Amino acid sequence: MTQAFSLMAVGMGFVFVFLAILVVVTSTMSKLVNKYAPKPEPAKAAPAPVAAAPADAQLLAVLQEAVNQYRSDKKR
Amino acid sequence: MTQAFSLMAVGMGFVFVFLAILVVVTSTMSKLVNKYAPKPEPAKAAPAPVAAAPADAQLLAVLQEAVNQYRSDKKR
Amino acid sequence: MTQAFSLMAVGMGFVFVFLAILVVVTSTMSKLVNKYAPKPEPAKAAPAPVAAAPADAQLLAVLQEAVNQYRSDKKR
Amino acid sequence: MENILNLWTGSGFYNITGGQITMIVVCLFLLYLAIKKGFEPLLLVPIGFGGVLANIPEAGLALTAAENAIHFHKPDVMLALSEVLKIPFEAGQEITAETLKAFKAAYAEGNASTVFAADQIAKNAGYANGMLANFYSVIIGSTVGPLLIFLGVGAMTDFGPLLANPRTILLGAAAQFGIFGTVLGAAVLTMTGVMEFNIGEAAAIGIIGGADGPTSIYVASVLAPHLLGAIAVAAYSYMALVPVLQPPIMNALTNAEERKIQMVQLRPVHQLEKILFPIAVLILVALFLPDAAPLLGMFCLGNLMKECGVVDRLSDTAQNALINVVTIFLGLSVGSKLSADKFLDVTTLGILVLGMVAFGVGTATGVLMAKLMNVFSTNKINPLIGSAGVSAVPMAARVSNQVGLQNNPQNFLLMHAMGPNVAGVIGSAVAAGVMIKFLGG
Amino acid sequence: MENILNLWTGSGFYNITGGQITMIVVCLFLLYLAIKKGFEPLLLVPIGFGGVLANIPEAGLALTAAENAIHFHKPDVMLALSEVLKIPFEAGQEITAETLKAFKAAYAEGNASTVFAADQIAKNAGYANGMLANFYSVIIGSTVGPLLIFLGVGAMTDFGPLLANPRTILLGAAAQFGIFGTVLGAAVLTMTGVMEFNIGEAAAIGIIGGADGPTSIYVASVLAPHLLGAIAVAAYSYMALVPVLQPPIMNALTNAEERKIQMVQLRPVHQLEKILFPIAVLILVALFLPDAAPLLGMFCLGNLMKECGVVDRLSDTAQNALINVVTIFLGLSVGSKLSADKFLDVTTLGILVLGMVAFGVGTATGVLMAKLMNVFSTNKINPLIGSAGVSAVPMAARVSNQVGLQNNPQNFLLMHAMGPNVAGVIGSAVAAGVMIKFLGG
Amino acid sequence: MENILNLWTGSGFYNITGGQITMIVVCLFLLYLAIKKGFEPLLLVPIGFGGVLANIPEAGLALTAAENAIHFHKPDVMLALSEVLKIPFEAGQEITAETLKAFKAAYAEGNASTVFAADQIAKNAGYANGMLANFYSVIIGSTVGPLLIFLGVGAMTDFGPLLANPRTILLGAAAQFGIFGTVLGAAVLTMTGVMEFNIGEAAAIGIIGGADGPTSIYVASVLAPHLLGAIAVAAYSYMALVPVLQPPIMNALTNAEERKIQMVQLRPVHQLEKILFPIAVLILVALFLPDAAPLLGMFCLGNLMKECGVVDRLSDTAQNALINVVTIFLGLSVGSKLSADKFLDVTTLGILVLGMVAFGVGTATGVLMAKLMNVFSTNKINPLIGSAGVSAVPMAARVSNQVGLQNNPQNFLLMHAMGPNVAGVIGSAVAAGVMIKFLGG
Ligand code: NA
Ligand code: NA
Ligand code: NA
Repeated sequence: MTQAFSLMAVGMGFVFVFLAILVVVTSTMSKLVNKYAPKPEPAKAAPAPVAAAPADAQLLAVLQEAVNQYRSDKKR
Repeated sequence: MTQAFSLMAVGMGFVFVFLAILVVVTSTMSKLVNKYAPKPEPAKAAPAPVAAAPADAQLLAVLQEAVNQYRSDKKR
Repeated sequence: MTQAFSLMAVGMGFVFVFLAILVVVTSTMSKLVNKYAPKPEPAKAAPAPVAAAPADAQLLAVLQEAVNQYRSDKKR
Repeated sequence: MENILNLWTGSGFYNITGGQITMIVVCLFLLYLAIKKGFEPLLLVPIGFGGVLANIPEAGLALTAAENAIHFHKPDVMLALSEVLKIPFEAGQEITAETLKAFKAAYAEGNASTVFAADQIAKNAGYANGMLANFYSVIIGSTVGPLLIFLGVGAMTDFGPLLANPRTILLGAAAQFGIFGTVLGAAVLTMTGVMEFNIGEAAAIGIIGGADGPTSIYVASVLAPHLLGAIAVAAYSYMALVPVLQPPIMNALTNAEERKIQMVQLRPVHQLEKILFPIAVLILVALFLPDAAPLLGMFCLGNLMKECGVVDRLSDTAQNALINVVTIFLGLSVGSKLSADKFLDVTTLGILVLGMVAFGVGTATGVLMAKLMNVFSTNKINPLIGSAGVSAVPMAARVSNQVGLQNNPQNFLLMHAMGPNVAGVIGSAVAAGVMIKFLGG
Repeated sequence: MENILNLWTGSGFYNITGGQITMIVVCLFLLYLAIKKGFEPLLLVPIGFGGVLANIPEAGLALTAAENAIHFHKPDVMLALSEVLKIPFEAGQEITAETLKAFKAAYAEGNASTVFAADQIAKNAGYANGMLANFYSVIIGSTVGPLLIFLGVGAMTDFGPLLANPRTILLGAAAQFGIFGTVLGAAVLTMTGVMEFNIGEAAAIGIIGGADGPTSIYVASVLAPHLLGAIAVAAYSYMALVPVLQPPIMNALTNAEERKIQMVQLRPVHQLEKILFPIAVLILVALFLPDAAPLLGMFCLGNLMKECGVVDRLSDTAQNALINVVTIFLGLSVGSKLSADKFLDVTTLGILVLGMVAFGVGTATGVLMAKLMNVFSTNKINPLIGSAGVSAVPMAARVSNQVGLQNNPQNFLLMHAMGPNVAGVIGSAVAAGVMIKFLGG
Repeated sequence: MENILNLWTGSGFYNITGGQITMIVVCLFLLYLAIKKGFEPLLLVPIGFGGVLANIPEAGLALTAAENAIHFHKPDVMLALSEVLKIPFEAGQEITAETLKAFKAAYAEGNASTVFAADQIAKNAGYANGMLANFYSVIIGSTVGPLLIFLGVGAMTDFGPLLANPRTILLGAAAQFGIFGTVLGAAVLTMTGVMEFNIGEAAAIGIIGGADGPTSIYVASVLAPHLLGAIAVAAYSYMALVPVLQPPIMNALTNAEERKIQMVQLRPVHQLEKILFPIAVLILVALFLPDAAPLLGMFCLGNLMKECGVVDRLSDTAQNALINVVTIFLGLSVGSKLSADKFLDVTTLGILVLGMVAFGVGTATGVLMAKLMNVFSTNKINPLIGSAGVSAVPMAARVSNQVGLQNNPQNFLLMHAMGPNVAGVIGSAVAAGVMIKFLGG
């Protein structure tokens, strides 16, 4: 019982201290990064507007099927 | 020789009995399933009619190539 | 030191002899193949002329995206 | 004729025990839950199937060579075994159920040399490790299985939401109270004499509250391998039951006002932050808790491979081929611990009850922590995301989102809940490290 | 100077034996068959290549540490080995070919402790296991290789046709007569003094008639590991030769009328049936033949993963990355048994002949069984699908289809033949279990 | 209270040494080079990360069970260890740093039996192998890791350019002079007393000049495992630095005229030539240098699988899932050798310097060989492709191409340089075989 209490106290304490330090470290790191690091590029130039026209939907189905076929061919 | 005969008799007998029981069990199971289980859905809605027009054939070739390229890019 | 010299002499000698034999064997093999083996087919019938029209470029982008989506779907 | 008799006396029909029948039914039920109800099927399908295999009579698939030898107890083999197991036994002595139990216990508690010697004797006599026993020793006994799952999970985890709002990490800390509270619960059960758990067993049971499968298996394999089957099944089952278990607790501890709190939109996160985060965690682990290094090390490596952008093919493999292969074997290995003699025990019931308590307590402390933080801060946190701190990624975060939507159809909490959700993974790995530090070795 | 001499006396040119040259040529011929003729290339390419590697003089790739030590027979190492191998040997004694043979035999027949001790002595003296010997011990010695192939094959098998017409399972039973008939054939050879096979060897040879690679390797590794190379090569070669071996037998045993029988179209099969089938097989195995549990257990797990629809990523991996990796190593491991001293033996010839007999007998009994069943039933079975009962999936089913089309261009038997075809896999795994039950351990 | 103290005295903060801090910084720098500068990231990310893990204080991830036991040196365990390690030690004797060093040395130099016994004692006392130590023993200790990398590399290699112009193979031979020249360099350092390398160590260092990662790891693991960390890091780093290291040497040894030489376009190569080539190499290896059989055997198998066209699924797996999995573990295993006590040594500096010399010499002899060949032939070779003979595929070939384009914008040397480039791989594997033949075993 004492053991369980002590494990709880130490364990929970340690988890909190560790994650609290992590909060501090992470926040500091983030601040430094956003201050000094070059701005990130606008996240990989929006990947080709898909599914614009209804025609595209059908195209995608065909595509999907082609990909499937290709994959199942590979497996044989 | 006796050993071989006895192995044959017992072995072949066992294989038959086992698979015969499997026939019975399978048949019973199938009957129960088809009696009580909800009807299966119409098997995955026919996957987009492929290769309808001749134009599609060319499209598929392009596709295939694109997929190939994609795959070989991945590998590099 | 002597050991190092001897290792160098024997090692370098061996590498050269081995690769020189490989040159001979390879050349002979190639000559025999090109003399007796049936002509290779014209290397997998040029894979569908890709990126011909500008329209195709867009198509390929769509394709690529479809493939990507397909792949990421797979992963989920 | 003798041959046919042999076939009959060696058959399952002739040898099956009530316990084995029960366990096969239980395992088929696990398969039902996995396939029909969608309970964590990636793990429960192989676990359930492995459990059936482990209970096939006479096949001994879950037994080591020595355990198989003891099961068939040929007199001369038993004599040889009695020497290395240091059990009084004479040639010609009758072999009773008691004798077998003593041999099994001596083997189970034997040190590395004893186990090696006993297995050699059994192999000399023609016995071999069962298939599942081999899988268990390679995948779980060596601890490599859970570590590789963690590698793959790391490669699938996005720390973006956590980085955008780092204080939600504390919710992931609070929810670990479920782990330690359960240790206390097990101690209470022991004190009151209801069941008996030593402190190592209590800790291994508590980790169920960590709501993280590989962590549970890792800790159980180190602190209480004999309970591993029940612990793993409980962990994965309750993770699947999160949508049932959590909402009542969440609703009970919050008022409608709190549940409607809308949170500030998350800021975009720089790629460099994502790269540095796993390295930061690794260094903190190195400095503060070396015992958590294997679990969190592999987790951070996976995440670094994902985020660094230059080893995509390794990251892909860690997320797919590698984690899938390991999952199959890990499930079968866990299943090997579902044999009747190990699972059908009153302690299993205790584990199931305590495990559920652990989940409940963790959920509650996560929610309460969020309320406590709101007392001190201006940027209010919706306490519904506190429950996600138990981990059970991404199920618990989805539950937070759902309950949120029930109270305010415009309030999407998913991304906010992902912060404490992944922090909960780190939190329970840290808790695992602390418990192994204290009780292991 | 001494160095150069050393290089020469250690070279392949100086040491190669006639047997090794023969075996290298045989293995190159296997590669030719695999690559040019399409003989089961997935297995025969690694097997053939492994066979070449195993016959590289002085490299000892297929030898364990102790076997390598015996090959180089330094006097002090031999002295140490003689003690654990219990061979009379004195310091300074001349080492003849006879001596080496005695050492090799004692090692090959030694029990687990002896082998362990001998290998330790060899490792102390600086010898190591050859690469292929390591692969063999990990992949085949542990039996995990064939089991994982079965897992993958299970995940690729569709039991739909079998479920739609379950009585075709009996065709898969009948075709296993090839297995047991061959055991009889081996016994006849032994009795007449032509060759000598003990019953375990006879059984291992018979399993070639099961027309199933992994089952053959599994059984051979348990009952007659020294014949494994020849058995595996025969099994895969004859599976590739099915289109040549079967049609004459099929035509001889049927008349044109029978070959034209059109079968009723197969009913659609419910997904639930497909899910329950592997579980049903597993439970039958558990009840009736625990010894078949490893093989059929993995097979059923693979199939359940495929059909249950909730663990597609595991099923995908079992069908691809995992089975491919195992195939490479399994092939190389089998190849390690193609070293000249193990393969160039008159028994190999016996194995090749008996294996072909087994295929022929199995084909015949499958066809005859179909004819027998037609006597008792109204819904006639085309006897051409009986030959598919030997397994050799899906080649044998395709042969049934082809021969059918030759007789009636509108008669597509492929799907009908898939039923007995996959039943043949179960049938030979059951036969394997029976033989291991009787003769193993 | 004692518990908290325990947590503190067991923490990294309390135990970390200056050496460990240094090594963690070095490893973070490797990660920086890999991620930011693109230095062979597939290997250097896991190596760097593994190096950090190996230097986590008290975690003992890179230590075996016995090494962990020695690290914690409980008196009774030390007493038991002293017996099998044959070190004078009495119960109650004070344990000094000297004592620990003696134990570690005795264990490191112990033979297989000693190591086994010591590890058993440690396991009996509750110690276990660290995670990285397990990876090292499975992946590198068994030599399987580098061999599987070679399998995958073989499956990715196109010998077309080499077959179209086979005499460029000789450039790949000449560039191996870097390897043996460095052995000489190490001998000079030893003779002059600057550093001390035995001949095995010198050879292992020389192989860096082979510019081939897996070959370096393979040779180092056989001839000088204690230097493996530094050698692997040097090999991969210099391979990444090829675009910086080679051009000055190439420009210094050639004049503008030579650099502008345009080469005849390569003839198309028959598929059959590509299939026969790996078989031809294999047979030459079998005849002339059995010791190179593992490395070149796996390489040729991979290439045959790629070219034969009938086992694409195996070739795919060898190039993807399998090589990726092995790369992760190989990197971590190499990282395990970056612990402070093994890496922070003046010899590491020597290795780095000699490694760079090896690269330089190899580049130079490759270029000079091309010039020599031009003296005797009419079809001139552009000497810039000589530098590609060091291997470092495909980086060195690209460098040849780049330098060529700088001198003649129409002169594409890439495909011409691929011939010596892949010949360099074979060349260094042959050199590895020679060195193992002479110095190993
Ligand atoms: Na958690
Ligand atoms: Na069969
Ligand atoms: Na090279």
